[in-house]
Amino acid sequence: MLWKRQIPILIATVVGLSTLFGWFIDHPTIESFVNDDATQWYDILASFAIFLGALNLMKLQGKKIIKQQSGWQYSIFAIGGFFFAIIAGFIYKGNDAVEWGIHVTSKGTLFKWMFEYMFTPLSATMFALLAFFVASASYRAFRVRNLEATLLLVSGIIIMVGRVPLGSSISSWFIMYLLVLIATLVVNVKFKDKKITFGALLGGLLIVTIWGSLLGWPIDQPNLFYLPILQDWIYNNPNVAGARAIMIGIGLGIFATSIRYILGLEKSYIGE
Amino acid sequence: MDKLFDLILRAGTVDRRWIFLVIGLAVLLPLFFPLGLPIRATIATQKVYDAVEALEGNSKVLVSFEYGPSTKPEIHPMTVGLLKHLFTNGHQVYVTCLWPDGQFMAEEALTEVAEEEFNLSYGEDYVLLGFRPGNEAVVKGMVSNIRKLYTTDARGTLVDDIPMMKNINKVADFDFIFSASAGYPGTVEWVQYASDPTGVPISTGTTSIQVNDIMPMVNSGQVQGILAGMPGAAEYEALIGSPGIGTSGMDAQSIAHLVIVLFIVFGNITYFIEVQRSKKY
Amino acid sequence: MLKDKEFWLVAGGMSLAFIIYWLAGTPLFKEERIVMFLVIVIMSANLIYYTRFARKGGEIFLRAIPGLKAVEEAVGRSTEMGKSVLYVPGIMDMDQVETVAGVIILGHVSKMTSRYETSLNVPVSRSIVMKAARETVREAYTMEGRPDLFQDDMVHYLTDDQFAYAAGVNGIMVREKPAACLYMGKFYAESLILAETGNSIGAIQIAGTASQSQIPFFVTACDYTLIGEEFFAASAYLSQSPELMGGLKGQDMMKAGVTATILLSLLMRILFDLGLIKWNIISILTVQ
Amino acid sequence: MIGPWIAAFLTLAILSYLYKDNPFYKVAEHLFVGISTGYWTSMFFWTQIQPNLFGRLWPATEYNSDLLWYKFYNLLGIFSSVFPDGGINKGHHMELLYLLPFALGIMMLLSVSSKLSWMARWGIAYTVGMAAGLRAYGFLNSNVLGQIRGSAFQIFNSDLPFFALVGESTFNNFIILIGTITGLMYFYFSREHTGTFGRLSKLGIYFLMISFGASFGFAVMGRISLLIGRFVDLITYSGSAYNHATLWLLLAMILLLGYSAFADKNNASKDEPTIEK
Repeated sequence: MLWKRQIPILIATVVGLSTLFGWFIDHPTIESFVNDDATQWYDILASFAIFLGALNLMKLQGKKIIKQQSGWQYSIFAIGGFFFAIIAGFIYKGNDAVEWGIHVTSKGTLFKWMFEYMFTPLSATMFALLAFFVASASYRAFRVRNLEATLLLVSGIIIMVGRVPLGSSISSWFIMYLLVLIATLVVNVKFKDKKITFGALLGGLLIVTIWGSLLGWPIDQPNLFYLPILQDWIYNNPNVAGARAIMIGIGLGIFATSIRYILGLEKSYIGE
Repeated sequence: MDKLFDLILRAGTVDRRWIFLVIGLAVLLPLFFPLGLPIRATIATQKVYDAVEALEGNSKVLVSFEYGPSTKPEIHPMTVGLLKHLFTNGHQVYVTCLWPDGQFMAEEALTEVAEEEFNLSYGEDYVLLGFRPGNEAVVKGMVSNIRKLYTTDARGTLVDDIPMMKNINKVADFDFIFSASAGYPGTVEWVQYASDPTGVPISTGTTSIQVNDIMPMVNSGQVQGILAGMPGAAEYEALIGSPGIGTSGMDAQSIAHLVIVLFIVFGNITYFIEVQRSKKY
Repeated sequence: MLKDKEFWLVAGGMSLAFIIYWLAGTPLFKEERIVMFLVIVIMSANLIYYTRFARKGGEIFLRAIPGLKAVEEAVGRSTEMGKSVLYVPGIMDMDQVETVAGVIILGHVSKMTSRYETSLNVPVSRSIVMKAARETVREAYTMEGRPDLFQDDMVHYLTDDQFAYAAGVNGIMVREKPAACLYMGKFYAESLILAETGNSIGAIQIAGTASQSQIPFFVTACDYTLIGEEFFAASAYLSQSPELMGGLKGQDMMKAGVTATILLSLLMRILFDLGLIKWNIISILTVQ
Repeated sequence: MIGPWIAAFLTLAILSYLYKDNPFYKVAEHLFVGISTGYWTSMFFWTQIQPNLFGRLWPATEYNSDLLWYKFYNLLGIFSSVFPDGGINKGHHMELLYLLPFALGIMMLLSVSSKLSWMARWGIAYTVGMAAGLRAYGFLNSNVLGQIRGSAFQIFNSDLPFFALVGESTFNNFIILIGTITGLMYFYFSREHTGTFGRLSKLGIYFLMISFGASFGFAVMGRISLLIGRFVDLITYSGSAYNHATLWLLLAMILLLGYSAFADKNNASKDEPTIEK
């Protein structure tokens, strides 16, 4: 039990305390441990661990093939792909001018070829799928259900349109006319009286038109209704406020959680 | 009227694959049939341009490539545009990479701009120092001593034999830093460990999603402006008067955004009708 | 946990040691970081105080978090439908506090699945997380008295690569059609790929993350989302152990302290700008 | 020449997922999982274990073939690619302290046997402890203290206008202040959100939502740019220099998928009894 329980908890506490208070100690060895070595050790540890993962993946995919579970044919591609990458990484460089070690980042090697024609298209396309998902998610989820959802929607749309060239071609007067229409719609729903609705519409249109002709319809005036400027304001103010609240919350959450780990109050990560 | 509403409702429950198709076309078609929408620079982009313009002739500029192929469409047009601007103004460019695949991106951009377009000589006008592993430790190392970290450049030449590396020993010897960043390690590390302590001005170009993280630093003046995603690149291309991939992508970008907004509006109309109907019954 | 007397002895001893160290001229101490040091000490002390307060039976009220109630419902629904529960502990390694929190919440979820005899599927993206998650799930099943239901392969490794992992999890979702998908940990761009696919198969989705840029996607695509700090509070809520809940109270006091500090520093700044005091609060808030 | 064909095929295969889960996607997905595991295994080995661990244990700068330590190294020389003659030259000095992470790494590997699975716990404990110590300080400093400082703005600053859409202004600063404080209130756990407190925390939620909307808008922008990039590549590969790879592959996939959809339809009508509603 000592090896399995007490020592791991001791390691977590000692390492945690020394990295936490190492920040305050003005001593080259401790400084370099906190700044570089601590994370470097972790990197090395993780590099060893990935072999475990690879083994686990091969075991599961191999089992699928042997037992001929449904879709086992595809597992051949997983295993084949893995061994291809291992060969390119450890056995066959494909370019003798390059030394082992830097072959993973150099031109003309098999590893680079694999990176360029297999790894890159796969990951870039997977990434690009997001363009489609982002569209379907916004279609489905951006509904004016309540004030919260409406704020999300409105600020999203203003940023989306205001950031691109299209947005800077939209006159602020167009936006004002649009607002008059929306306001009319709201008035209609609220009062359910055709006369009031019509009056509101007419009044709004008149005000905007007179105002516009007085100013000579400049595209970016009044700038409150010019999307590129409005998006900039939203972005730099209400957005910063919300983001800051979340940031502080996260900061406190991480701090409190970390202290719990260091003090050994929470130790289920090693199966307690 | 009810029939129209029915039709809209039916269209509202459409399979999401139709949405995918429309988005795909909205992006694809403008690439073949460009509209040429005018591009207007935002303040943040203008700041980057002004910062580069403010450099004296023959300045030494450090450009760091911290992105890979998956974010290439967003960042690559920026680095190409920036390199063009720097070479036009006659500055010397030093390229480093904090990401392993950043080196491939750097090779590509330098071949395109420095070799093919400007016909510059390697080692005198520009140098590719290459990738070193270690994330922020690399940045810290460069601040204290570049030569310890880089004994050779990416092409295997000894750094001591490179003419333009004379008098370059640490980050403070540069006049300007530009970080083309798609995540960690990236702009934040350059600001924290290089620009803030040494006072060398820094500008950045990032993916759209990262703008949120960097913007506070731009506001506080730690970073001289920011190129935000592909639109940022297009604005920069417009400022230097050399339209490239960024500009040609902007029509597709605008149309796609418009289509998404239309989808949202349409979705809300169906929602509105549904709510009204459920109230009636 | 120490008894009261021992606790005060230890605390007093440490304070005394620090005072002596301070009087000795603080050798090797980075004095420019003293503000951070004091903040850490005060905040930790506050956490410890409330933890002890709760342990001694102090009453602590906690508001309901809808997303957490939904976790049990989601597991229950999977049981009714005879389908599995998919748990994704993020794509980062154990060196991120979010991942550790995700693994701990997995412990609670796996207790529920063992009770309901529902199958659990945990694909992971890092080998160390695989090891830790496996130990946690094994322990949970053992504690619930169902070690027979536990299999090593419940927690399995896919790949370290972000998008390959997303592709793999996508495949699992569309082929196994889990009834509940839980995403708890640190996420990046793949968040929406997962959440949209989960939505397309009609699963109940509950997400929890502190990755600021990904919260909006989860909010729009999932049924419930634990936002930022709520996510870290989740393990305390689920465990129902008084110590951890006391910690939450401590966290709230820290938030109150932060709010007070913001207001106070505003006031100090006004006084400074008006020339009424000579000392600028900003000077101590600037930490290297 | 085969490279662009493979790239175009894999791109289309992943995109075909948008239509539905299909054999092309399954092939690409499994291949991706396999290749990426191998890719990162190699990458980690050559950028971490070899240079940063072995490079510190047996650095070339302190090479001395008489030392027992390097004699042992020479034995490892049968793997000459990893352990080249004369020590490893990665710019490190000898740091035997790195035997500790080496040992933790070996224990991690040994834990594959179920009897020794507890051995992984040491490495896990190290990782968690290190993360907790480093992050507790980092987040408290930048997320909490840094943001408090950002909120303590100057109210009496004669340079600032009271209201301005572009740039800083007193009004904007107040918006940020109110948003931050009410936003924080939303995260209070030990208080019921009712009454004035509830109303304030509700205001906080509104700020959070605006922030989420803004992030979402930016994300849309970034994701669309990436799709543009993918399409530009596909268009390149459809050129005559690549034998119109994209077009041929697209045609072949559409035919195959169309055929399988057609076959599915026929099967379905045979197997399932008709249900009238």
